[in-house]
Amino acid sequence: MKLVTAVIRPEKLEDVKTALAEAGYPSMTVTDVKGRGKQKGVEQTWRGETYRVDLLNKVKVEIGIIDDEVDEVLGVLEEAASTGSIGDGKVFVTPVERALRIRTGETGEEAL
Amino acid sequence: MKLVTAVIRPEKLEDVKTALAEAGYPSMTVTDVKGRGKQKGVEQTWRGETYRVDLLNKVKVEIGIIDDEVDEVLGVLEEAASTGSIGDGKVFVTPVERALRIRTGETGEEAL
Amino acid sequence: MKLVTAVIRPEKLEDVKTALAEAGYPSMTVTDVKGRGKQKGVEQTWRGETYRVDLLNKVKVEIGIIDDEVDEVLGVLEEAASTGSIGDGKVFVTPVERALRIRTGETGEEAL
Amino acid sequence: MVDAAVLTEGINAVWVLTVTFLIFFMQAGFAMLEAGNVRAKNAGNVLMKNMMDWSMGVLVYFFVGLGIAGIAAGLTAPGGYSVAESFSYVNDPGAWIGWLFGAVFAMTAATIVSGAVAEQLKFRAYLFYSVGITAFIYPAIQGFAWGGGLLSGSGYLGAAFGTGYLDFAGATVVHMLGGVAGLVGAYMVGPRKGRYTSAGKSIPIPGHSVPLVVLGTLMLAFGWYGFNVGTQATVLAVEAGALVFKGEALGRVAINTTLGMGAGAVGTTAYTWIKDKPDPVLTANGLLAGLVAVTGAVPHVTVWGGISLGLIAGIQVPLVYRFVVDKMKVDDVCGVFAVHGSAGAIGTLLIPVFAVSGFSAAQLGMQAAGILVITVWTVVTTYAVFKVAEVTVGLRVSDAEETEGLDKGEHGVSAYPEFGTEARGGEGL
Amino acid sequence: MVDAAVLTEGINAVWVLTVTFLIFFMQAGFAMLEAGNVRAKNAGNVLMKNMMDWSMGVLVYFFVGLGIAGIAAGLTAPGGYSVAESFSYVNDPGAWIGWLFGAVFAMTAATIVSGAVAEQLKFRAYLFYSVGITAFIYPAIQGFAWGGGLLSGSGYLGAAFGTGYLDFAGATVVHMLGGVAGLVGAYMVGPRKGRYTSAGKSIPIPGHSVPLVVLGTLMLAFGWYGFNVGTQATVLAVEAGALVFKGEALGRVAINTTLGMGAGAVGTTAYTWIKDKPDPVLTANGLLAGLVAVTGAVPHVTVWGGISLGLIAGIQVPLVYRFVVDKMKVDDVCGVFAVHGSAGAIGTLLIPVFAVSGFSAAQLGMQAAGILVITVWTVVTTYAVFKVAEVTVGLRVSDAEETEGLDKGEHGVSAYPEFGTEARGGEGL
Amino acid sequence: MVDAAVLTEGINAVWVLTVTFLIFFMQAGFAMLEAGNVRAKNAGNVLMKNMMDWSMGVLVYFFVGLGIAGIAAGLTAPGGYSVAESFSYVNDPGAWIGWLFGAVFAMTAATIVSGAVAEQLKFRAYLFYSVGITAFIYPAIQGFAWGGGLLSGSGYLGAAFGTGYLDFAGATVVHMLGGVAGLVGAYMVGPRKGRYTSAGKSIPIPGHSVPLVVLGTLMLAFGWYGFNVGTQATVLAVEAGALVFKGEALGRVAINTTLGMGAGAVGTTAYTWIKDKPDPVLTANGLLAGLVAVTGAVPHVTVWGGISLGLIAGIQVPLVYRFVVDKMKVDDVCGVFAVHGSAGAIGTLLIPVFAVSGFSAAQLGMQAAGILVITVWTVVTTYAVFKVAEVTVGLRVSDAEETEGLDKGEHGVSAYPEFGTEARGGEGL
Ligand SMILES: Nc1ncnc2c1ncn2[C@@H]1O[C@H](COP(=O)(O)OP(=O)(O)O)[C@@H](O)[C@H]1O
Ligand SMILES: Nc1ncnc2c1ncn2[C@@H]1O[C@H](COP(=O)(O)OP(=O)(O)O)[C@@H](O)[C@H]1O
Ligand SMILES: Nc1ncnc2c1ncn2[C@@H]1O[C@H](COP(=O)(O)OP(=O)(O)O)[C@@H](O)[C@H]1O
Repeated sequence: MKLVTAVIRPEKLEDVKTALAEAGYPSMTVTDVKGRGKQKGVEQTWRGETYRVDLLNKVKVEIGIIDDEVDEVLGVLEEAASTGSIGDGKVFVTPVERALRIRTGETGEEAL
Repeated sequence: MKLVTAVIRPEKLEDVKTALAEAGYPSMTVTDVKGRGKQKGVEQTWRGETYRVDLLNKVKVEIGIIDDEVDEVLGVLEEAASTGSIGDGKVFVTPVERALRIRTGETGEEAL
Repeated sequence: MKLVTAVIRPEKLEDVKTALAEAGYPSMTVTDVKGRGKQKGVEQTWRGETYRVDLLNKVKVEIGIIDDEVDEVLGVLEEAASTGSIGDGKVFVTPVERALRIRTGETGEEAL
Repeated sequence: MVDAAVLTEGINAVWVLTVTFLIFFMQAGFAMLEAGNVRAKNAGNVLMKNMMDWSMGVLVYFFVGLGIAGIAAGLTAPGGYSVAESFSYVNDPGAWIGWLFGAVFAMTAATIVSGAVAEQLKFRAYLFYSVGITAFIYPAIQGFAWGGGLLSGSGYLGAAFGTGYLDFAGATVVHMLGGVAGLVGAYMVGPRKGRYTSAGKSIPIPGHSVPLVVLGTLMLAFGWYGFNVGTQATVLAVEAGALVFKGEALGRVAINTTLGMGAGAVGTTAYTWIKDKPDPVLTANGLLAGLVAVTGAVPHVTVWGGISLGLIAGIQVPLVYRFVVDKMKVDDVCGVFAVHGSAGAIGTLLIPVFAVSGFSAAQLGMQAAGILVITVWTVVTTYAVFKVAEVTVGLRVSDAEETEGLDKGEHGVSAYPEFGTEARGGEGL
Repeated sequence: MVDAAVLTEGINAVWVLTVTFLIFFMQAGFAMLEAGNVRAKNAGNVLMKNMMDWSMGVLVYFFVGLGIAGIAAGLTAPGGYSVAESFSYVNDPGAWIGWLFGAVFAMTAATIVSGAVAEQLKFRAYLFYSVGITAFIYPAIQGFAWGGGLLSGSGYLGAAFGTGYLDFAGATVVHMLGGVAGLVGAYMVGPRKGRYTSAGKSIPIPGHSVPLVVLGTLMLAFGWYGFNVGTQATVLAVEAGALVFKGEALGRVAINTTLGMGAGAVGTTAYTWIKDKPDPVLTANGLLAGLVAVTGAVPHVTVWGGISLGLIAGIQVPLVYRFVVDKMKVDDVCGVFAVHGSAGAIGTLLIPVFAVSGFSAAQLGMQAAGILVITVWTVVTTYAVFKVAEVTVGLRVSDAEETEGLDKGEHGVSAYPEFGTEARGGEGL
Repeated sequence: MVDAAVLTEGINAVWVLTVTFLIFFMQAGFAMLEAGNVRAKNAGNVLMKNMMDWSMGVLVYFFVGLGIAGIAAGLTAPGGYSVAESFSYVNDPGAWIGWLFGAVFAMTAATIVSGAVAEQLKFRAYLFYSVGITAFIYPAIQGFAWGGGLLSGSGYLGAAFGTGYLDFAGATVVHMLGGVAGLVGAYMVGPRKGRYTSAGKSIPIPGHSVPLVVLGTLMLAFGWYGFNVGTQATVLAVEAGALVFKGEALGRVAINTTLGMGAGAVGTTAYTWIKDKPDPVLTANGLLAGLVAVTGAVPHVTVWGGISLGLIAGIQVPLVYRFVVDKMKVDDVCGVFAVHGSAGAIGTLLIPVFAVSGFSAAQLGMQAAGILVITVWTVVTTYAVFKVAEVTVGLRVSDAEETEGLDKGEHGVSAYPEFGTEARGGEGL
């Protein structure tokens, strides 16, 4: 099993949710995060003084899947989350050794 | 070492905290998240118009432990976080290769 | 590739950001979290009644890097995030099997 | 020709209308104060309760309330009553400014209750009680104290003591009544989940916004100037055919209101600081308790009296609040008993002690009797009304609904759709 | 010697100034109401719009607006006009209290519009329209209805019907005008992104704070007492040489304002509860709609009339709002058409039906005609002004800016720099 | 018989009380404005400061302040003083309306200071200063300018210039004094951590809520009508035995207040828009600066003067604010010097330039002299009082407490227990 962690633009969340659900991956966990990468932040003002906000709003989407599904999910993410402009985000795939569905006690791949 | 990541109901956090502490695992990191799985969201209204909130509030609890403790922690989580109704959440166990306690510089299992 | 996850004091974020950037690791994802470890919470009041807040504000910093960079990053974190007092936080290093830069479709180490 | 009677009517009407508007604004103050005192998941519900006790209340008070006041007065004083006369205001435009001035006091009493029972009382049970208090519970006391009934000099009880009950602007008639009703309501609906450990130790449940608490408090203080100074409704009068300006009376109510308020906040702050740290929520409560305490007393007491009442009221807030919570085990969400109930009782009882006209034992007796009457009446009627609500519509939302929040359960909304613990969706996170 | 005329002038001035200040406070109420109704990312923008329509508006109304009202009146009634006379207030200190009383009504009309077009209209297009409505669109109607112009008894249309148009404090002259202008504006700028699915189904976009919505609503209700009761500007009058107190007239406007407001909230709550759950945002809207509906009618109708108008207005809010959104496909962000537009029209049209003086068909005809004139005028001029804005500065912010929020795009700020969806930096997270 | 003197007393009292209540409401406005301008972690502290400067202040001003004003006046004008007479109001109910009217001005001066030193000044040091300003610093200036002292026509300095100092409602006596005191306080307590880089570059520290900033601003503007128009306390007067209506004077103060406010906001918006983007926080500040600038001038200047003063005040806000921050390196948290200090000085200095009565060099000299006296007095006494606080209780919270927030350190609370950066616990997340 794998955990796919995608950091995307907040305004792309709706598209990503839809695309994943259509591809058969409705389950996910979503977190508001802030980040920086190539994209270097924006300027904001307070009482006319400018300051740099160097951590931008992003959304982290985590999807627990079985090993065979990784390629498909990455494809969906790349397609749905991309704008082609700087700041589109990253995806990391990490191994999951065990999974558990709390309600039923199911473990392993059935738990996903 | 392992990182146990549990996505649970917000109202179960208190029980989970207590149960883990009693079982000897007081340390944890908690994040407000939203998620969907089998549970399909709820309806809300604004000025009488209905809309669907399809990401529900959940809480993510992360617990760094040594390998031998995984079974016990999973057992505690299953016990404390379960209501038997849809939406109880998931647990993922991922491998941790290194750990560091920032205050002391301890690494490895002592750091947990 | 590795994902370095550091849970630090909120007031240390600025130092950590600066130190990582100077060491060549500007990219990161940041999340507001709450946690407890050795540090046991604080007391607060509402209408004069005291209650215990046992989850303290922390900040989680995630940095995706290649394998060779782990030592350096851990060193920077230990240096920049430490105050020597209880509550300084933890770092966990987990393996990353695949990475993807959404904008370009680059995968692997180039994606970081 | 300038007729002095017409003239004073006109000027006093300008004044009464102006202060009536200020008193109305207290509805907004209570709404903000109570919203800040509850968790975000119940903020919409408490705001809804505040809007509806006013909106339903004015209709009820127009069709029933003020008439009941007249009947209650007539029943408890020699002379008797006439239903037709008691309700004559309904068709008499000349009585409508007065009706509105009465209505804003009635709605203040009603709206205090919502603060005590926020976060678990069913919306329909609240509305039911709200009708009860504006139709009947408050009007009866209004008639007893201010309408020439039981407690007035000519009422059966007042006559027995040889003096009428003194409560100028409603420290007990309005505020203590509301505070006691809130206490009874909070007792009956029971504490919020998690408010006490199984061992009975109290764990506070913080509200979600100190700024809203302070905003509501200061809005209330603003409206309170209308409440207290406005009750000195006579700016100019015609006495022995000559126009008389009531400047000293106005000055006294204005200064006692101001210094009582100040002393209330100072009292609470000083007490809590000696014990621990000065606390903004408690200080806000103390400021209001100071106002409540002098509300009945403003024209009757010296400035030293006004300051003393304020100080006492401020100091008793933390003490009485903890007594209610720890000893009585009643979960009074916004602390309305300490702020409106006990503060109103103490301030009104002590009027003879600080009176400009000197101490009078008979008056002290009458004050105690009056407070007793109002308390007993409020406890009994409130208990009865909530009991009826309990057996018909039920008092308390389900456990699941309480956990989830009344905003979702009762209204299907979220007070802060984008923030904090609330889920978002639809148009994006 | 006490000269009765001087005396009444003085007393009435105290009253008029007091209520003028209350009406000014409605600016704050609208600002909060609208801020609560939009997403956090657009809150700063809508607050800015609210501050600027007042600030620019008073300058425009001083140099242009009130003069245009005089000219508009003169043009549409026998007798003609004089530019010099129409603008004579500019140099006449004796006219300035009156000017200010006029200005707060004009700015109310103007500020309603911002609620309809929040979240996507460019700031400069809004300012442009704001100048248009305060310089010209509103003043013309003011002149027609209240300045002795077209709709008054002596105006061409009023003379034709043999009776003047009745709209006491501006249910249509101020509120419906603002509501219709908002509707036209919302139509022209188009719905917010995501407000409709590609299939045309509407998806609500929740605002960010119910407490701000309710705060704004109750602040408005407070100011409304100034608006309605204050328009009964004559407290004392000299009639046949004798001083006369206008207590009945004041009482009627005060009670109809109160009961209409209450009935509005009750109407909405009852209707929505029957359909589904009682909703705080809708109830707040209903309370305001009740106020709007009686605004034109307060001195003319019975209390039963006041209550009926409030109830009808409350019930129509959810119906009309959904009609606008679902059938007309206009994304009226704060629902200003249902609250100010249709409620104002209905309340004003029905005055003759509930009139104290009995029903008059001629009056009903005149009411319909007046509403028509105001509606057509507002639609045409608003369309024209927004059209000019469209071809010059453009109406709508870019897609990217709308996504990011107007606060960042138009003002470079974040309304809540530390909270929620906002990025922080600089001095730490 | 209607006695004209009694009559005018009565009517003027209604007016004065009404505006006094409005001015009191500015306390709520300042509380919200300042709370919005600080980070969430310090919001409870700044609200507490605002509640306490009022609550303690009224007690201090009653027992000490107003008496000191009388003595200060007597000391600086021929005729001398009497302590007994200066304090006679304490036992004179007929003087209490006047006392309250004085108190709300004193508390306004006091409360301005908290905005400059929010986020790092110790609570007890603030209370200490607050006593100083209400007991002594402000009363002395009040006596100099308005009590027949130094700056008045009969005072030593006024006599030297042959004319009294003109500051109608306190642009300098109240606002500039508060603004200068805030500047001195901010200088002494030092900048917040992180406000300047080690190289001395300024980094803004955004407050936590633009809606609270705008709410506070508009509440202040509402109260300001009381402040300015209310100071024209005479609605009716008896002149040569005849009743006279002061409508022109009232009209002038009302219109200059309105247009000055509008021009202030327009000035700031225009200037900042030319430079960059129009900014809601700056526009709110500009609106207030416009009000401050005309506060001393409203009855004395033409409408063109009122507009000009507002415009100048609005434009100088961003310039002076940046000068304070960048050149003087003083971290004036809410920008009170630019809004209250420099705006007040400019507006008052320029009165003779825009005077209805035409330019007078002597008056200009007197204005400059008065501003100088007030500034020097305020700087010296404020410095002294804060110095005493520094060596006794200390001025600044510890570094750790500043990082954690004053809410936790000073009060043990969290302003938003459920939101944002705050930890939750106890009853669940
Ligand atoms: N190496 C990394 N480790 C952790 N998070 C990262 C890393 N690189 C990027 N991110 C996350 O992805 C977001 C977008 O990254 P960015 O580099 O700006 O995108 P792109 O390179 O595709 O333009 C960042 O804001 C950050 O949250
Ligand atoms: N495959 C998954 N990947 C990531 N998160 C998941 C996954 N499945 C469930 N979750 C998380 O767990 C929460 C509860 O899941 P749900 O399926 O509704 O529970 P259950 O199946 O036990 O009723 C979801 O809201 C989501 O946050
Ligand atoms: N075993 C663990 N699993 C998950 N998170 C942990 C663990 N231990 C510590 N943390 C996180 O690190 C934070 C600081 O830990 P703490 O033990 O107080 O620091 P220290 O031991 O260095 O004083 C905690 O608040 C929690 O968020």
